[in-house]
Parts: sequence; structure tokens; C-alpha cells
Amino acid sequence: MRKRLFMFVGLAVLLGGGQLFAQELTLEEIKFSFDMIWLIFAAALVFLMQAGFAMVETGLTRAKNAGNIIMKNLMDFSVGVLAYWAVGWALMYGSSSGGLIGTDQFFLAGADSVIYRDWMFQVVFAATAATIVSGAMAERTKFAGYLLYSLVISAAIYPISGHWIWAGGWLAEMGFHDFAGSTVVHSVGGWAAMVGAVLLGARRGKYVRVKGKVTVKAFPGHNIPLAALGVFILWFGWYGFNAGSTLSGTDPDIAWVATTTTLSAGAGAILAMFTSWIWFGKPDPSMSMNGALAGLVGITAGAWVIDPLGAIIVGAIAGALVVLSVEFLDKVLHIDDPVGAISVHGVCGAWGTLAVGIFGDLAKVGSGLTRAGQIGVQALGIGAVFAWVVVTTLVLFGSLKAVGALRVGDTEELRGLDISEHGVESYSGFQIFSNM
Amino acid sequence: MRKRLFMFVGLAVLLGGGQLFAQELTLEEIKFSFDMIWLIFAAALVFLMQAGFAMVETGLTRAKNAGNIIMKNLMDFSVGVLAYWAVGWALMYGSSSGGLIGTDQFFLAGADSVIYRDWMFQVVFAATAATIVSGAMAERTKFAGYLLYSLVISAAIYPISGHWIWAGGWLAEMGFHDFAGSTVVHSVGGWAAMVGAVLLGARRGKYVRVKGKVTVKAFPGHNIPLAALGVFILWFGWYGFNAGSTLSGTDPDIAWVATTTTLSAGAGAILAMFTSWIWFGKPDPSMSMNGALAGLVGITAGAWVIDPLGAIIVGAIAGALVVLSVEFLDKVLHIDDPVGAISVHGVCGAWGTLAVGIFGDLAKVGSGLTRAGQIGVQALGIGAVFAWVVVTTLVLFGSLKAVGALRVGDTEELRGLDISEHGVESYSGFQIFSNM
Amino acid sequence: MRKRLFMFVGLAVLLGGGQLFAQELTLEEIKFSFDMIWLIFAAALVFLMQAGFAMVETGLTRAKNAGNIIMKNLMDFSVGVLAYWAVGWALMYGSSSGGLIGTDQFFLAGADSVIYRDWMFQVVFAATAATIVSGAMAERTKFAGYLLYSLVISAAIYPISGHWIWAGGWLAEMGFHDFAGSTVVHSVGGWAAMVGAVLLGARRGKYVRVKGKVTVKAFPGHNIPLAALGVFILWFGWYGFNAGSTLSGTDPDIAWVATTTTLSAGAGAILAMFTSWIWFGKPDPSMSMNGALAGLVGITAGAWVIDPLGAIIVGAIAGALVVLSVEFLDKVLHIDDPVGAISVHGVCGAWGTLAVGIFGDLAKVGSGLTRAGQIGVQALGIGAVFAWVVVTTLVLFGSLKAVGALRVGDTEELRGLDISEHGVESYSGFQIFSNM
Amino acid sequence: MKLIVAYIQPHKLNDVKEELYKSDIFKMSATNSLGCGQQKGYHESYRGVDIEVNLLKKVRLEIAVNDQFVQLTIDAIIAGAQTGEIGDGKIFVMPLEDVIRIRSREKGEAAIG
Amino acid sequence: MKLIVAYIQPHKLNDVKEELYKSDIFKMSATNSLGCGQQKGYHESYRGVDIEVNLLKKVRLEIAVNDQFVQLTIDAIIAGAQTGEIGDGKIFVMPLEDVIRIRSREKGEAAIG
Amino acid sequence: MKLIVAYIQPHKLNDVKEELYKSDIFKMSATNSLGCGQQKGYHESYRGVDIEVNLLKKVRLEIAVNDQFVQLTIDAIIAGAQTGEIGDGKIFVMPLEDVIRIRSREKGEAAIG
Ligand SMILES: Nc1ncnc2c1ncn2[C@@H]1O[C@H](COP(=O)(O)OP(=O)(O)O)[C@@H](O)[C@H]1O
Ligand SMILES: Nc1ncnc2c1ncn2[C@@H]1O[C@H](COP(=O)(O)OP(=O)(O)O)[C@@H](O)[C@H]1O
Ligand SMILES: Nc1ncnc2c1ncn2[C@@H]1O[C@H](COP(=O)(O)OP(=O)(O)O)[C@@H](O)[C@H]1O
Repeated sequence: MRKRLFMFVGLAVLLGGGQLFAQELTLEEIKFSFDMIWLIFAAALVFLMQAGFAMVETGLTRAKNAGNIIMKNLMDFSVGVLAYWAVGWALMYGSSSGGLIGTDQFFLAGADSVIYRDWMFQVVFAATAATIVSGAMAERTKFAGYLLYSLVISAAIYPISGHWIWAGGWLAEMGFHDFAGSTVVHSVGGWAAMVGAVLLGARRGKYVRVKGKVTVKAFPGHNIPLAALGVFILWFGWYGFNAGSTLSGTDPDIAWVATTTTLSAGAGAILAMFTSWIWFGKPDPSMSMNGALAGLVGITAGAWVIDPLGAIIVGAIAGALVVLSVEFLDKVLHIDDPVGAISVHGVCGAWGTLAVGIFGDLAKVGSGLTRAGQIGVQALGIGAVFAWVVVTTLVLFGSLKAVGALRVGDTEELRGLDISEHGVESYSGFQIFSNM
Repeated sequence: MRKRLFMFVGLAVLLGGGQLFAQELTLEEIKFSFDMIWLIFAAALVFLMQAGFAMVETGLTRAKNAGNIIMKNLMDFSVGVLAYWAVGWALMYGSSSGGLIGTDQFFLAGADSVIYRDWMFQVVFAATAATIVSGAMAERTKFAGYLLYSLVISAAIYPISGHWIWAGGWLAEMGFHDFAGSTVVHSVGGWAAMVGAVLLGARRGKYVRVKGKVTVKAFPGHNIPLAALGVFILWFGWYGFNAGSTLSGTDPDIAWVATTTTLSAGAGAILAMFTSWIWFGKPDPSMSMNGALAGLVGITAGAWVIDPLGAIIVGAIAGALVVLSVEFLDKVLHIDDPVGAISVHGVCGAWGTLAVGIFGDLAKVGSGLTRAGQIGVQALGIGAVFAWVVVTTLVLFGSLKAVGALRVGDTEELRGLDISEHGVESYSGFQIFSNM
Repeated sequence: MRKRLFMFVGLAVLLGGGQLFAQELTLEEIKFSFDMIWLIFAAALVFLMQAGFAMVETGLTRAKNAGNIIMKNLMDFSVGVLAYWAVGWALMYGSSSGGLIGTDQFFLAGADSVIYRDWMFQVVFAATAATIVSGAMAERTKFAGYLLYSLVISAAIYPISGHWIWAGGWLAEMGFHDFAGSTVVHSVGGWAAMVGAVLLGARRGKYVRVKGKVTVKAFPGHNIPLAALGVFILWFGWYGFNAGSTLSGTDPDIAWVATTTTLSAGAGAILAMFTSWIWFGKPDPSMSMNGALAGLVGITAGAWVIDPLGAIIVGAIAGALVVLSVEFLDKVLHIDDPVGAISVHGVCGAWGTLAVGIFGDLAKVGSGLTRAGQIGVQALGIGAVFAWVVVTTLVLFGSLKAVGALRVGDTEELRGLDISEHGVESYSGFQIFSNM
Repeated sequence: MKLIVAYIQPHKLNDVKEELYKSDIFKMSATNSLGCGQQKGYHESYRGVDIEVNLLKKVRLEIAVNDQFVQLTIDAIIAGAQTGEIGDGKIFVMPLEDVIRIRSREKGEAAIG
Repeated sequence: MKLIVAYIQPHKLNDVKEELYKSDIFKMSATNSLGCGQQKGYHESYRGVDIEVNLLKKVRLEIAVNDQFVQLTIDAIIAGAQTGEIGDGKIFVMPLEDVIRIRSREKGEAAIG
Repeated sequence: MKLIVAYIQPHKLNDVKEELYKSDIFKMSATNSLGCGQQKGYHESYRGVDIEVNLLKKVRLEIAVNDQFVQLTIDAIIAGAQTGEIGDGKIFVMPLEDVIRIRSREKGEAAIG
């Protein structure tokens, strides 16, 4: 019978002079305990990033769609954990078939405490990839379609490319290095977001064609403080995301990883701020926030192999890049990404992956490749994952579109998804100009 | 003199070749250190659940009472920690008198670092039980009365039934199993919430009797994004709540507990969503959030003895149950619970406790009972705690009501408790239809 | 090549019977690992306090300046980490020149994993000191000026007085004790805030002189729930701030520190509530929140040497003190501090530092001083840091003021800094009376 | 036809609506408003500082009615909103020249209801 | 001069503005409003309870125009807001005695545009 | 009696209130409003995209006054709100047929103040 009499046990131990443990606790168990609490702690932090994403996406879109965004973030995680439990983990970490795909451990069959620990740490990464997409597809996607998408990315799209890189698959074999997932997690989410945004089309009124010339309009986010809170929460979670990816509670490089993560994020925020200041005349809050995230995404691949100064450079470039990318997608390509997810996660994820080749300590990377070779392999990995995600999500979102399950109708969009998809309002009682 | 010269110490150690520690650190100290950092870490996470409750309750009620809800959440914790320090801990974990009540260690007398550690981990559980109630009694309770209630539940009601189960009391002796507190914490809060809500009566205008027929009205929550943030924070805190309840940083089952917790929550959210979808025609955000919480509450008792598949089933049932229960309390019993606290914590807490008997691995439970026997003991425990809480809170809230300290007047309620009880507004400057 | 094949390694270990680790993991590495994960975990929690400050400050000011406050909080951290990496750490923890200033390790030159760990833990403290100021200077400071200020405080002002106390400098030598930074962090921020607020002058319309008599007006905060969330997040972060300041994951006093921190915060909230209740007739939410923070700041210096009962007294006095101090600054001195930062961090920081002398266990303090002597040294330290910060920030803010970089123009202030400094609105679509 | 504008206490809106319903007046529009009147009102305080609440929250009702309904409407509003205390509000009656129903382009008295 | 007050569906505001622009009417003021009308409307539900949404969100437009513009304005509003469904809204026309431009103290017809 | 409606810049509300107080006009009601006028105004930008802020924030004042107060009121508003820049706002004067004080059922001129 399990009682919560832990204190007595504790006391007994103290009195018993340690003999108890000398018998009980071996060095391997100590090592195991470090890894356990470190990874579960880190997993909890990465879990909280769901809240971060939810707040960022809610804050940067309009009030009339807030409840819908929230629902998407809640349900992509909920659907995702079941999918990753049933199928995703097996495809990612099951015994490899030719370095392409995992083939066993469906429903976590045969799992022991090590597998549960690793599953717990991995599932929150899978959910991160999935949730990135909701931001780019915000304010116009059908809820049911989104649920289906969540299922597929968590069960198959993310795990398979993840297998190539993190489970000893073909890219790993070639020496591709992605420490905590600039490509595995962020680019996968970012490219899926891009395909989704393109197939959906822009929000009504975003790009207005007047006499052959397209005018770009802004739909300002309705709650900047909430978005900022989300950014801080994401940054916090990133200490689990990156430092946890040492995968070991005894790795002395935990501190190194935390340091490079911090510096890159700071540099990203600063550079994005200055870029927006120079470009638009004022330091833009939401761009600066995107910059911090860009710095975080950028250093994710190389947090362990890039040194602090390198991290600052990587972050700074990511910070500038994210502003340029947002501008380019919006003003030139007219791809409507309400929160900048494609730029933050797709583009800066790719940049960070490449940066491993450019700035990484090759000895630590340990692939045996030359610098040029490493850069080449990194580029190959970026390209392979891009291709994989674009093709699969084209099929996925394309099918949804074909059966009319992708985009809500015009009136639904104008009224807001909260009312049309969920029959509720998110800010009941507040006077809001919901038509804007 | 204590200086913050830790780095030099660290360096010395590295240079000193470990000799220093070989002398210093015994295996028992290692075990102790694991438990210490794990439990304090977990306690911090459980503490943050206070923020989660505050946000959920604020978000799901009306803007004109937001500051009042906040105050209740802040003060029930503040009052609760002092009460649990002075009296609560002693009644719960002091030397047992007949398995009914603890009798010493008032004011933590004689505490050592083990006791401080355990107090720290326990006090946040006590505060969780206390804070559950504020949601169900929201928007109409007198602030002073609520303060008194906080004192009593943290000092006596919660600790005494807690003693029966977690401190080797009579229920523990019988083989009752409640791993992290579906009954000890959540049901206690839920049943107290029920008694409070019944004695208070419904919010003005909630149930309108027209020609003998009662029409139920909805008072939509004023800030769904904030409520959602609260749910994510609660979920995050639950990793401390459940995984921390291994009470040991070296328990390999930490990962198991985290896994079952995650899966149950996901299943709960999904089932609540579908239930609301089928029933009301649209997937309801606040019900889906309640579903995630229901899944978490449901698995809390059995997180350690139920396997992942079982956890999904427990969570799924909790998710459906919470919707039915909310409907039943509202539409049939006309008990006005603005945030669904009775259903989430009381009803799903009971369900989760029962589920231990149904799905639990009896070997792990270790009570030596048969399955039927275990189910019986679980049911007995549910009933005993229900009776204890209902009787004591009837006395408590009944007395407050008798002296007129329970419910604010009609005008106060209409104006909102922020103005009438605290003389402030929570959203100064915003135009809000506060009359609705 | 680093693969994420951690689970196989784990399995190998389990099968390998521990031999692997017996060879690998020495006791010193175990100690090191405890310290590493504890400090990095604590650092992450302290990082999250940035979110807490951002929310408190945003919530307690007006909607038209919300984005600006957010930007200040994001950028003071971002600028601060780079500054503390390049210069701050060196001045604080570099080899001491006469106990006055550190002189090497610029740009973290020569850092190993111990230094990275310690830097990570220290940088979040530096950022805390920096960010305190933004609240007191809210709603009227020029953004560019604030950026410059952030740079200077993180690079020089904070590190130098920090060196005196935490790096074996002259105050440390004298036996001054400040466990986690009531003076080192909070008072530094608080006094800088005071100088900033005085040099800036009050917000337009705050103190209206009618016929020689000054009428004090209130500008109510626009989002009390967000402010409350911030307070809970800060409290959560404080477990990293204080308990982490044991600087060791094997210190049995971790629990003691967490306990005193909890009790002091609770007592602070309660006393501030009652003080405001008695004084203003109603229990004021924002004052009660300030009270919790006051209790936390107050116990920060003595969390390790003051016992639980002492902690309650320290917190209670801080809670009352913060209300009196806010009143005194506002109604008598007419210093306009929108969020109470000077009172919470400056005044209660000083109180907490003094309380070490009054209530601290002298044996644990270990300075060898008598009680009177300890009180004297604590007072001396408070005075020295006060003088240092006041002089340096007078120069800093004075110069900014002289070149017109300190305060925005009247129209900018009336319109709100979101529009005038950043060209955006924070609550787009909401109807807000922004003129109030 | 007249346009009746009434400022009432926010928490009286439901009562006023009910009274109007009883008089078969179902159409109206409501807006939030801040009012300055005789009611110097309750004092709010924030962090111990009195807030000069000289702009109090009111609900502004706008009701277009045919002439024979004017008195009925006024009576209903008074029935619902009157407490006898300062701050109960005011009713303004203004001439209304024309009403058009957007849906049907109906005009005048037919369009009002 | 007339003051035209129109209640329209919120999501029709942009269309109405465009139609008004086409008729060279550039000046107007808009407010949020809650309307009670024939439209018993769509039902919202919250946690399974139907919300009696008898106060629906509307936008209230106020446009001061010279007499010769009245019909034009009405037509433009109808063009932009009419869907033929209940809830399209109402237009009220009221007499306007004077207009003053604060900036220049101009009065009357000259000040309106 | 007249109903005076004025659109002013939000940050001029306090100045206008003070000027009105000086002229012994203490009663008024204020609402938020979005205005479309000559002021094409400052440009906001969000994430680098110019926001076509053609609906600018204004405060709408409504003041019911007896005839002899009309000019005084107008002057006070102008005194408080005028800067000479585009966007200062407009004042509309409308006929007011009756006023009723809800509290006392007083009518007409007696009820206005
Ligand atoms: N002359 C007026 N012009 C515009 N609004 C007015 C006027 N007089 C009163 N009001 C509105 O009516 C509300 C109630 O007025 P008040 O004088 O407080 O009530 P009472 O007449 O019952 O004393 C005010 O807050 C204001 O919104
Ligand atoms: N008599 C009235 N007085 C004031 N507002 C009205 C009146 N009639 C309609 N309205 C406003 O116009 C809106 C649309 O009216 P409604 O009757 O639903 O439209 P329709 O005439 O197309 O059926 C209402 O929601 C309300 O805001
Ligand atoms: N004809 C009108 N009808 C309704 N509102 C108007 C009209 N003209 C101006 N307004 C209101 O007055 C505000 C100020 O008008 P604007 O033309 O910008 O000022 P100015 O006359 O000083 O140039 C507008 O934003 C709008 O709210």
C-alpha cells in the first residue's frame, strides 16, 4: 500500500546512516535519476510553450477569432499526444527500416521507464511542430479541417522526417546535425504553415487589388500584452527545449546551451527592433517579439556546437532576417501569415540549421566532415525536409481544400470564427469593433 | 560568512579531483538531494497552479468581478499558507490519534529540512483544495466571508480528511489509494464548492422563473484567452502535482506518471469537445478546457497505478462526464457554478478515485485487496470524504449565512464586486457592458 | 556525430549493469550535476520573472502605453544579457581590484562550464534589477533613453555594487549578508527607479496644483487580471530566485529557503490587504499584490538565516510598509511611481536587508559580528548601495534629461506612447477611453 | 415620429427593457456612455487615491417611436429606471423626420416597428 | 441640413463606407451599439446554455449632410448594407439646425463637409 | 432647448470639460466614436504595413442645453478643443423637444440642468 508517509521514510534514512541507500542506489541509478528529472522537468517547460504559442497567436490576431485560436492550440496538443502515442513515436523511434521510417513500438508497446521518459520529452516537441501552423492559418481555417491536419502531422509527417535526423536515419548517417530541432521541429512546422497559408489564401481584405495594383492592409493584433506574455513564456520554455536536448542531466554543457540560447534570443530581439526602426521609422513591438523568437529558433540547431559569440551572430542575423522575411512574404509574395510563423519557424529554422555548418565546432559536431562538407549536408537536410513537408502538406491541405473542409465562408470570416465555428464570444461585454 | 563565491568553490572542486566530495557527499545525501530538488521543483509548479486557477476563474466570469476573483485567489493562498503552517500541517501529518487526526508539530515545531521540504510540497496541495471553491462561489460572495472560509479549510477541513488518506489514517489502513489527490485535494475542494454554491444561491438572473417554468440564462465569461492561459498553466502545474507525488526524485515511475497524466488530459479535452459538439452543435471552448482539467483531475488518483491505455479511458470518460455534470447541475439541479468547479473537481475527482479500483494495477496499489474489494474501499473513501466535507462546510457556510457574511446585496452584485467590495475597476478605460 | 538516440544509450546502461557509470560518473561529477540542473532550473524560473514584471507593469498602467511597457521589458532583458556578457560579468565576478571592481573575464573569456552555469544564473538577476525601473518610469519615458539606461545599469551600475557584496568585495569582507539580493538586486533597481521617477517628473495630470494646494489624482491600471498574473508569476520565479541562491543542488536548506519565502509573501499580502482596508475602507487589490511582492523582496536577503516565524514577521512588516511607503511617496513627496516599484523594491529591499541583522541567525550568517554589529554592517551596506546607485543614476538620467532624451512631449504622453513611440495600438478594436 | 434618447444606470437596463416589452416596445438600441450629471456619486479609490469619478458609466438608449407611443415609452423607461436617487438619468425627446428600413426600403411610420 | 443616423450590421461597415465614398460622402462617425429589433437572430450558446442574444451588435453611423445629399446618402447606405435579411438595420433622419467646424469656426452648410 | 453633439479629439476631453465648467455647464454625456473626416491623419503601422487609419478615435459629447446656453456651450467647446489643426472636430446643434428627469419626472427647462 502506497502511503504518503514520505517524511517518515526520510527520517528513517537520516537516522539509518545511509546504509539503506548504499544498498539501494547504484551509480547507474543515480545517472538515470538525473536524466529522469532533468528530462521530465524539461518536458514540462516545453509543454508550457503551448501556452506561449496560444498567447502569441491570439494576441497577434483579431478579437473575433480569439476563442478559435485557443481551441486550435488546445486541441492540436490533445489530438497530437494521442496520435504520437499510438503511431508517431513508432514511426519516429521504432526500429528503422532503411533509415527511412520506424516500424515498431506502436502504442508504446513494450515501453519501460526509459521509453516513457523519452516519449514524454519527445511528444512535446511533436506538439510544438504541430502548433506552429495554427498561427499562419489563423482567422480563416475550418476547425474540423484543422483537427484532421493535427492528427496527420503528429502521427506521420513530423515523425518520419524526425526519424531521418534524430533516430539514426539517413540524414543522421550523413552527418546532419540539428541539436534541438531548428529543422526537425521548427522548419517542419514553418513549411507546413507556408503550404497551409498559400492553399488557404489570404484573409478577406488583406490584399486589395485596386486598378491592377495590390494594396496590402494590416490587421493589427488585438492584444499585444498577451502576445508579449506568450513570447516570454516561449523563451522560458526554450530552456527546456534546448538545454533539455542535452538529453542528460549530467551533461556539463547544459550551461553552455542555456547561455547560447539566451544570447541568441537577446540579439535577435535587438536586431529585429533596429531593423524595424530603420525600415518603418519606429521600433515595432510585434516585430521585436518575432525577433526574440527568431533568435531562439535560429540557435536551436547549433546551441551545443556554436559558441556564445557565434550565438550572438546567429541570433542577430535571425532577427534581421525575420523582419525581411515577413516583409517579403507579405509585400512581395502576398502570402498572408498573421503571426509571422513561416518566417520565424520556417526561414529562421533553415538559417539556424545552416549556421551549424558555418559556425559550429566541427569536432563537437563529430561528423568527420569538412566545413564545406558540413555546410553541404546541412543544406541537403534543409532541402530534404522542405521537400518532404511541402509535398505531404500539399496533399493534406489540398485534399481538405478539394472537399471544402479547409476554409470558412466569407460571412463566417467577417463575423469571426468565434461566433461562426464555436457559437461564443471571447470578450463578452467588451465593446469591440469586430468589423475591423 | 556566506559569500556568493560559488564559482570559485566550483573551480576548486574541479581542480581538487573530487576528493572534496568523496569525503563530503554520501549516497544517502545524494538520495536526499534528488528528493529535495525534485519536490521543491514540483512544489513550485504546483504553486503556479494558483495563477492557473485565478486566470480560469477570472476568464470564465464577468468583467465586473475580475478584481474580486483575483483577490480571493491571492488571499486564499496567503491565508492558507499561514494556516497550514500554524495548524494544518500538524492536524494532517502530526502523530496520529487513532488514525483520525494528527496531534503535534503545530507551527512546524521541531522541523528539520525533511519536514520543511515536505511542508513545502504539501502546502501547495492544501492551497489547491482551498482555491477550487472560489470559482463556484464567484460573483456573489462577500469577501470577508471568503477569507474566513479560506482559513478554516486550510487549517482543518482539508488536513483532517487528508490525514485519513495520506498520513496513514484509517482510510489508508483499509487500503484506500489516492496517488496525488483526486479525492484528498480535488474532491474536497469540489464538494466544498458545491455546498458553498448551494447555500449562496444562484447569481441574480441566472435562473428566471417565468410562469412556473425556470429559464436558464448564460453569463458568458469575459475573457476566454485568459481562461485558456489558466488551463495551460494548470496543466503545466500538474506535472508537479502528479509526477511530484512520486515523492522521490529517484523513482523511475516519474515518467510513467507524466505520461498517464498527459494522455488523460488530452483524452479529456477531446471527449469534452466532441460531447459539446454533438450536444450543442458546436465545439465549445470553455467546455473543452474543462475537459482537459477533468482528464487531469480524473487521472490524479491513479496516475501511478493505471497504464497509458487506461489513462486514456479514464480521461475520456472524465471529459464526457464533466459536460454531462455541468449540464445536470445547471439545467436540472439549478446549482449555479460559474466555472464548473463542482463538476471538474468534485465529480471527476470521485470518478478518478473509483477508476483506481477499476483500472489500477492491484499489485502496484499493494493493498492486498481483490478488485471488488479495492473498488469498495475506493467508494467508501469517496463517500467518507464527501460526508466529512459536506457536513463541515454546511456548518461553516451555514454560520456565515446566518450572520449575513456570505452573500453580497443585490445592488452590489449588479454593480459588480470590484466596485462594491474593493472600490476599483479591473479594466479601467475599457468600454464594457457591465450590466450583462 | 550527436544523435538523439538517447533511449538506446539508456537501455544499454540498464543492461550493462551500471559498470558504464561506475567508470564514468565520479562523486564530484554528481555534485556538479546537482548544482548544474538546480541552477539552470532556477535561472529559468528567474528568467520568467521578466514576464511577471512585464505583466504587473502593463496591468497597473494605462492601456495606451501597454505596448511601450512591453517593449521596455523585452528590450531591457535583451540589451542586458549582451551587456552582462560583454562587460557586466567581468566587473562583477572578475578578479577583484581592491574589493571594488572586477577586472577580467570580459566577454566571458576563458569560461568553462562552471562559469557558463554561474553566468546564466547571474544574468537573470542582473536583468531583474534592470527591469524594476521600467515600472516607476512608465508612461512618460522616451524609449531610446530607456535603452541606453538598460545598457548602463546591466553593464556597470549593478555589477559594481554586486561585486562589493557577492564577489568577496569590501562589503562582503565586512560581514554584510544579502542572501539572494534584497539589496544587491532589488534596492539597486528600486533606487534607480526613484531617481528616474524624480528626474522625469510626474505624469501629466497626476498632481494638479489648484490654488496652491496639490490634488493627487489616480490613474487606475487598465488590466488588473494581467497584473495579478504577473504577481503569481513573480512569486513562482522567486522560488528560483531565493531557493536557487543556495547555489547548490545538494544544500538541505533549499526547503528552508522555500518555506521562509512562501510564508513571508503570504504575510506580506495579508498585511498589505488589511492596511489598505483600514486606511482606505476597502481591501485594495493592487496594494495586496504589492504586499505579496513586498514580502518576497523583504525575505530575499534573509531567506536562509531567518526562521519561519521571523519570515512571517519580516513579510508582515514589509506588507504594511509598502502601503505606507506608496502613500508617502505619492501624497507627501509627490513622486509619481505608477506601479509602486520604489516602495516594493527600494524600501522593502532595504527593510529586508536590515531584517537580516535583526532576525538573522548570527551563527548562520557567520560574520562573527555581534547583533548590533551585524545590524550596523547591514545598515552600512544599505547606505553604501543607496549612495552608489543614486549618484550614478543621477549622472545617467541627468545626462539623458540634459540632452532631451528622457521624457516624451506632452502630446505624445496624452496620445499614449504606443502610438507616439511605436506607431501601434495594443488593443486594436477595443473601445477604450484613452484620454483618461 | 420622435427619437427618444435616455440615459439610465447600467444595472437598470434589464428592468427598463422589461417595462418596454410590457408596453409592446421591442425595438431599441443601446450604447455605453459616460455621464456627467448631478450625481457626484460614489467614490472609487485606487491604491488609496480617490478617483474623481465625475464621468459615471451610463447606458444610452435610443428608441424611435411613432408619436402616439412617446408617452408610453417615457413612462416605461421611468418605471424601469427610477429609484429616486440622484443619477437615475434623463430622457430626451427629439423630432424624427423619417425612418427607412434598410431591408425593404419601407419608409415612415411603417418602418419604425 | 439633416443628421442621418443608421444602424447597420457590423460586417457591412466597409461596404457602406465604399458606397458612401462613391457618392462623395466622406465624413461620418461610427459607434458600437447593441440593437434590439426584429432580428431574433442566430443563437449563441455558452457552455450549452442558449444566450438570449436580444441585444445584437450593430454599428451606429452618424452622418451630417446638406439637404440635397440626404437621398444620396440613404441610397448609398442601403446599397452597402442591404442583404434582404432581417437585421439589415434602420436609417433615421433628423433635423439639424447648425454645424460648426471647431478648427475654423465656420458655420452651417460650409462646415458640414 | 437644443441638443449639442460635438466630436472632439480624445485628448482634448479634459480641456473641454474645464471650459464647460467655467461656463457653468456641468452636465454632459461622452461616448467613444470613430470618425471619418478631413483628417487623413497620422499613419500607424503594424509590422511594417501602413494602417489606413481613416476611422480615427474621437470622443462624442452630447449636451442638452436651454436655448440661451447654446452659444456659450459652443464657445466653451471651441475654447477647449481648438488647436487649428485638421481633426479638431465638429459641433452639431439639433432641436430638442423635451427633457424628462427620471428621478423626479420634472419636465422641460427645469429638467435640463
Ligand atoms: N444636460 C445634459 N446633457 C447631456 N446629458 C445629460 C444631461 N443631464 C444629464 N445627462 C445624463 O444623464 C445622467 C444622469 O444625470 P443626473 O443629473 O446624474 O441624474 P439626476 O437628474 O437623476 O440627478 C448623466 O450622468 C448624464 O449622462
Ligand atoms: N425603433 C427603433 N429604435 C431604435 N433602434 C432601432 C429601432 N428599430 C430598429 N432599430 C435598430 O436597427 C437594428 C435593426 O433592426 P431590425 O428590426 O432587426 O432590422 P429589420 O428592420 O431589417 O428587420 C436593430 O438591431 C436596432 O439597433
Ligand atoms: N458630416 C459629418 N458627419 C458626421 N461626423 C462628422 C462629419 N464631419 C466631421 N465629423 C466628425 O468630426 C470629426 C472631425 O472632422 P474633421 O473633418 O477631421 O475635422 P476638421 O473639420 O477640423 O477638418 C470626424 O472625425 C468625424 O468624427
